[in-house]
Amino acid sequence: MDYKKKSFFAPFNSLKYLLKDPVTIRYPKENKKTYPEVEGVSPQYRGRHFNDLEKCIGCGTCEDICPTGAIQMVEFDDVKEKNGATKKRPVIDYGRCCFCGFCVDVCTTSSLGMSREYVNNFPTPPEATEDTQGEIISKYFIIRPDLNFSKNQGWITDNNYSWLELKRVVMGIFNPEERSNSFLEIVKGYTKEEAILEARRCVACGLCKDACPIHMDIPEYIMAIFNDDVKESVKEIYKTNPLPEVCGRVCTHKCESVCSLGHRGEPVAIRWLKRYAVDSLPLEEYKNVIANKPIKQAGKSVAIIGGGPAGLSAAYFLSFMGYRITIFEKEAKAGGIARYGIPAYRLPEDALNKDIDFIKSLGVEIKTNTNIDKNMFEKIYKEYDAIIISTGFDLPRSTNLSRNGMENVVGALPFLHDVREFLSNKISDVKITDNVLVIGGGNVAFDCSRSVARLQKMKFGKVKVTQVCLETPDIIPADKEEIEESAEEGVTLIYGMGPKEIILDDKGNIKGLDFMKCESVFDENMRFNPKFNENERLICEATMIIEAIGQAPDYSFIPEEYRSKMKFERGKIVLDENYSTGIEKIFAAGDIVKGPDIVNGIATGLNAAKGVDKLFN
Amino acid sequence: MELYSTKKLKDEGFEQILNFFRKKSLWMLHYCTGCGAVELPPTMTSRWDMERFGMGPMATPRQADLLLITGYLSLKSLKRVIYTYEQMQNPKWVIALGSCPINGGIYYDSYSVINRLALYIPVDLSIEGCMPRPEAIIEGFIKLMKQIENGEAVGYKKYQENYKWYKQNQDSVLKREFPVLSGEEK
Amino acid sequence: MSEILTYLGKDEEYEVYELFFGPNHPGMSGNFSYILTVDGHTIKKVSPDPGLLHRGFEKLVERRLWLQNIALIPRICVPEPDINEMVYSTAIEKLCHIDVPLRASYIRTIVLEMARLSAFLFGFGGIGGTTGLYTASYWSISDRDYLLDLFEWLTGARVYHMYILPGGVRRDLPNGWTEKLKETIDYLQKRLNEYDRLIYNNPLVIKRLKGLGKIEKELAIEYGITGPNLKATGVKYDIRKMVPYAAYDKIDFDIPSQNEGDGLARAIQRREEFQLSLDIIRKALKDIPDGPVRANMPNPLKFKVPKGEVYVKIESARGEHAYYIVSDGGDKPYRMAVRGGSYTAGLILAQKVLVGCRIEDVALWMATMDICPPDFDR
Amino acid sequence: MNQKELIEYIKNNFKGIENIKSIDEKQFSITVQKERIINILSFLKLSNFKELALITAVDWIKEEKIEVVYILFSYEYEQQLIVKTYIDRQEPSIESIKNLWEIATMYERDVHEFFGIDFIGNDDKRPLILHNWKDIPPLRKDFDSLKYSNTIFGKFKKDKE
Amino acid sequence: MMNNYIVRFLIGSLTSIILGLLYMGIGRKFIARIRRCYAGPFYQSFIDVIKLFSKHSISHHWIMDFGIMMGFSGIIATVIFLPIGNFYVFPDMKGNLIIIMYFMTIGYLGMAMGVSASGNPNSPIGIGRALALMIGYEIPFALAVILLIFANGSSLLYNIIQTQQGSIYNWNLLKYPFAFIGTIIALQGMLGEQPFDAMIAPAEIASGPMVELSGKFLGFGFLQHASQIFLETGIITAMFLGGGTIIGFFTKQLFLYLLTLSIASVFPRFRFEDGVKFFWTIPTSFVLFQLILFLIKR
Repeated sequence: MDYKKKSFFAPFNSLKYLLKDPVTIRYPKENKKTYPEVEGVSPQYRGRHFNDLEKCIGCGTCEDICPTGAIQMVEFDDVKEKNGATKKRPVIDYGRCCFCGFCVDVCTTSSLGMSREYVNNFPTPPEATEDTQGEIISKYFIIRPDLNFSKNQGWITDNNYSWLELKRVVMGIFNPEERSNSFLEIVKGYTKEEAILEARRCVACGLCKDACPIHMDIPEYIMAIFNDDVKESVKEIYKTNPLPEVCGRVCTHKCESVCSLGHRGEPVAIRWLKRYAVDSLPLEEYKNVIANKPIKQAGKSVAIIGGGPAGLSAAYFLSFMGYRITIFEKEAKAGGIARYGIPAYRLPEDALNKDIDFIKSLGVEIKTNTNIDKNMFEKIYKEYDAIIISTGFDLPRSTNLSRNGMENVVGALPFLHDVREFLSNKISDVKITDNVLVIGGGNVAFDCSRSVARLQKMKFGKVKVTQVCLETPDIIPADKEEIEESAEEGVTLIYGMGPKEIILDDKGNIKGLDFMKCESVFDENMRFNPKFNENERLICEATMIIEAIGQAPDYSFIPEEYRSKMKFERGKIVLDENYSTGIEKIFAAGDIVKGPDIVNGIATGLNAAKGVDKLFN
Repeated sequence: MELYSTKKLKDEGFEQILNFFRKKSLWMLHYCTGCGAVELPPTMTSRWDMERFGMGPMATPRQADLLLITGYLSLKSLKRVIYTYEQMQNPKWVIALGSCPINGGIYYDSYSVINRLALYIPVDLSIEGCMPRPEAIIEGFIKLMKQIENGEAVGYKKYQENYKWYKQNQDSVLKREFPVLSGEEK
Repeated sequence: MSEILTYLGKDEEYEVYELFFGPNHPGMSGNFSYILTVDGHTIKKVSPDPGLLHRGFEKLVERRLWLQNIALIPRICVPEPDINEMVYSTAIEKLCHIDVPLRASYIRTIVLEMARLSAFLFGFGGIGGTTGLYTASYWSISDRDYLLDLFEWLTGARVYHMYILPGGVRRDLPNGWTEKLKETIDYLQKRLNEYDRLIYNNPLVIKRLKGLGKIEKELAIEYGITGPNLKATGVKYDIRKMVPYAAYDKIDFDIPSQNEGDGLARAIQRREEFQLSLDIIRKALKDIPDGPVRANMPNPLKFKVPKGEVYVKIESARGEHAYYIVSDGGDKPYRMAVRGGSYTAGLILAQKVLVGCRIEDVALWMATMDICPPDFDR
Repeated sequence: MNQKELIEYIKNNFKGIENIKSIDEKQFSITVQKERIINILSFLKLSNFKELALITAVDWIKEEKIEVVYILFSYEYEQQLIVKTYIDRQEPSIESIKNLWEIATMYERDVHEFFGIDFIGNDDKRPLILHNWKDIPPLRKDFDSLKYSNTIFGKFKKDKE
Repeated sequence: MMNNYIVRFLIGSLTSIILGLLYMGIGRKFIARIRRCYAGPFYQSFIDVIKLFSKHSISHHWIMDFGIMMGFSGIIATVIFLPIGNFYVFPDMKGNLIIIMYFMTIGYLGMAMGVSASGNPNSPIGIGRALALMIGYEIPFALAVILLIFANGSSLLYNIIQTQQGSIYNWNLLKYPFAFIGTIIALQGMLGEQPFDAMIAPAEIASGPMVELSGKFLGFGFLQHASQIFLETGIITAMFLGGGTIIGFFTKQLFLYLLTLSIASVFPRFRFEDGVKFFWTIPTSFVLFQLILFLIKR
């Protein structure tokens, strides 16, 4: 029908609708049936919110993205306390919400969603008076979404539609063959673009800040990296962390385990970002970045026994409080467990030296190769105004198998100590055989087995290391990456076996070790006493054994009359709230106080420094 | 400031019977004040057909008895809405559509959109939604009819009782001699 | 005696009076008012009084992050919100050099064409409402509802979809959606014949529309009239063809145009563009590729657009809808200027064309020019 | 003729152009001194840049300058052209192009209301969009609209800044 | 009791009001079907009237009260001359066409006086259009009346109805078809339906004369429009369709009303002077043609 022709009778054709039934949907009785499997509104309609209060971690990302400021994070006490989550939950003001669904798309734990409910009207009550008129109406529409609409789900976001960048930026890493025949650092670190891309993923929710023992302001320095301002980011890091190079490589990253992005994808690589920030700034630049701290000249002098991470961090913080600090270190160089406990492929020399050199440049005097004995301790006690003991756990525990100290059974720490010496060619060679057995399941055990693998590759050209641990795969204390990377480097791992006794060959040197099945590692109230069952046995041939089953503290240098006054609890010193040992002028920090990892060492160093400062003013 | 009288404002007796007829034939004023007006034509026309409830658009405020504030209200149109509201005859009702009249909606930080309609004219029913859909509007109308029937839709009586308070709010927004930010508070 | 008569006629002030074609006028589409100085029925002078829908978008945009603005800008123009999202996303993609996956471009084309169809259906309703043919507006607005059902299914909301984002679109097509779209397109094709008989063959409509607000080609270009109103005067220029965006360069279509330039030509031009949109959707549905629907974009809280400025325009039902966006490299837009399609038509052309028309022609002229008051007030 | 020839043609036919920058193959921008704005616009209108799409302004508060932007379009070359000039921020004033394009009156009145730019020659200074406005022009960068909205509308609850 | 004039008057006017409102209700549902939707219940108009009377209303001037009352009573005055089926309010008057023609214009004049006192610029424009349109449709209607008076020799509706009794073939509709078509178009104008409702056009002059009518004035306007529907369709059924019994009379009225509504729902509005020009050309030429035919035959 040509639509340009004028015709008088054409409009009457529309009277045919008198006979057809109308298209009206009589709403309260009928409902819309356009969608295949659902009646009424569409299957992915953006209606009123629902929120799973258990799954939600109160990270506040929805509050940041809301274009109308409708979402407020409010503290609730009927919410269950959970590790790595705040008690805040989103409260939505429907007098502001524009139903855009951005909060659902950006939700880090996909606990927030939008239902297909749309009806919500509010008749103003007749008795609404003057000052409550506006308030009553808008207060009715402020609702904390919970699960009552979740049965009628509408707009939900799964991982491929989420607005968060869930995949980590892949960091350059040497492939197994390359890395296993040298002690070079296995991880190449971020380039500038990669770091910015990785920093871009952080939603600045602040959960990591509460989880970190030293409460580093992580969102701040990641934002600085994103704004390509490395100076600002290093300034932010040094506010709370004196050893960023070390932490940047070997920290047990409690922050990443609690990162909100980790719930749906991979958490932000906070440790590698810290490492990138500190690596890309030369040592000389540190001066003008951090020097602006006030130096109060208290004139007091503090002695720190033990130059490990805890000692160094206490020295760093005390130097800013204007104390004269001297550190007594029994080894040739400061660094403690960081230097001699952790192999070079995870923490290279220059990184550690950079941190220590900066602390030295703050005026801290480090006396190396000075082993403290009882009367030295007496002299120091009189000479200095305060003493901080941070000697750490450096005596290796040993199973009582090697009856008379056979020469091929070695403790973990001395072995790693010799490896570190050999690498900085202080000593000519490390005693290694072609078939080595490592006992233990912690990070230290894996360090030993991977170091052995490298040495064997260098010496014999082939790797033959077996590692035996008591624990089963799910409760093994080492990190996940350690287990994967060591498997790639040729270390065979056997779970759930306890050592029984060494087998000697006729000439008296070691031929193998006899193992028995370990039923359970911890007893009912979680204390460590393994139970074995004799009749299940396993024989492994090896010509050398390294025991990496834990370390013990060495308090021999403390004179008897002080040691009696201190309280010990399972090898650790018990301290009061400002970290003093009960004896006037003596404080303690590091592994001997709390926690196996380095970041706890730094935390205890900081608190010890505060304790000292409080003592004097 | 005891501007607000606490007289009992509920409808009783004969008015209750008239309310039965008033509820069945609500005439809506054909004035689209904001963006919510895009959802009114579908409600009026044949897909959702609000004429089944006896409601139809009326051209002038004199004839209408239901004023729909559809969405945000800028200052200039607030002045026209107040004129329109005062031209309408009692009993008259106001429905606030969408989230903007409730607490500012997406324009909460705009310099020309009011945040709370209830300060300037009495609101009988607020319907939530960033543009409520026709079904939500019809649910709102049914709720208003129930409200009129049991005599609680008394916005217009509240306006008469507390005229000074409303006039003071309106003047504080419309008649300003002094700049808001730099000048001193009038 | 004659002095009295001449006395009355002499003073121009008694003869004419002001009629507020005010904001609360049923013939007015949207919240806007003309102050007409009227002599009897013919209009002597028109002075527009916009600003009733002013929300200060250009100020609000500067206070929100780049991606938060996606929730704000569709509210600029109500009958066709998708063009705002498209212009904003294209501007960001141009500044950041993001390339959009092909499937997303096709989906964007389909969504834009569906928005155009619902705007034209609103246009039929407008013509029906102002001339008194209420059956046409009842039909067209309820037919538009079927399109809104499809939008609701795809994007989750009826009118403000917030569906087109920088980098692509927010969700993929739900399964069963394309069949439902084909079904609705065929239904609308059948309905178009009904509208032809009811509106375009109707002698009274033709009488009311002929010669209403006639503009020539040069005047239209001079006054910045664009879109269907310009094509009705004979200039064969369509932004989808000249500056192709989304997937328009992969779909071949030819642009209809009239040459009288009066109300009837504009109405017929809109009807032919309605038919054109139906064909474009069918073609786009036929060869839509598979693949991702959104390029991977940074998380919205840390999204920065490099420094620069760009003017992006697309073809809306009311003409050239465009943004001029300036970014200073920060995470919030520095300046955004909105050029609505009917800004010059509603404010300036009205003062020139409506003089001499009658009172009842004002509402009808606004319906044929598809004046949308939020374009002036922003 | 395509964009490069057009740029060449403009460069050697018109002096006083600060810089010409091509944004993409269909769009390029010209920056000109404030005094030469009328000459360049009339020159461009003659070389068939007939359509004036938009007049607007950008407030560069850090450099203490306001940038006035004229956006033209030519149907023959299908090229979008952004002409920009910088004027002082304290007393911004520029000649009006009322007689070049009829629609410039309304655009200039709009920009005057939102930026406070005095267009010499366009004496229509009545308020167009804002109602009873006593403050500084709203689109200036130093005008805070949330504070304004809280003082004048937010009687009960003050929104976080 | 039946011949007591007050009771007969009440019967006559009440049936016109109630049936007028009923026709409006059915008319709404009829138009709704064309628009593919269901309108409200058929008794919706009654509820509207009761609600309107329950509202508060403003009178701008006492002339406005007087004018509206005059408009309404003018229409009621005409209805009582109308034969409702075979019941006559004044049995000896027998429905005189000339009186009916004269009284019909009083309704509009009353409305015009009342509304122009209301001070809103839109209402004088509306009334100007209404009166001009009245001139428009009066001419073909008057010609049709003259034709029938000549044909039946008497201006009493009773005689006109008598001539049309018996079978359907001697209805005036079949005797003078063109006059019927002209009158139907005139009826469209009298009822103020779509092609000619420029006077109460909401989109142009905000429902013209009824701009300032609120509350009970609008109620009276409603009642006036309802009884006007009853009146005009009644006159045309009496003139052309042979009045018939009570039920037959009402159904013919309803049929005529729905016929005008179907024309109304598919045509837009004339500009009002085109409407008047249209009236003077098309329907008048139909009736004149019929008149000429009649004169030739005689």
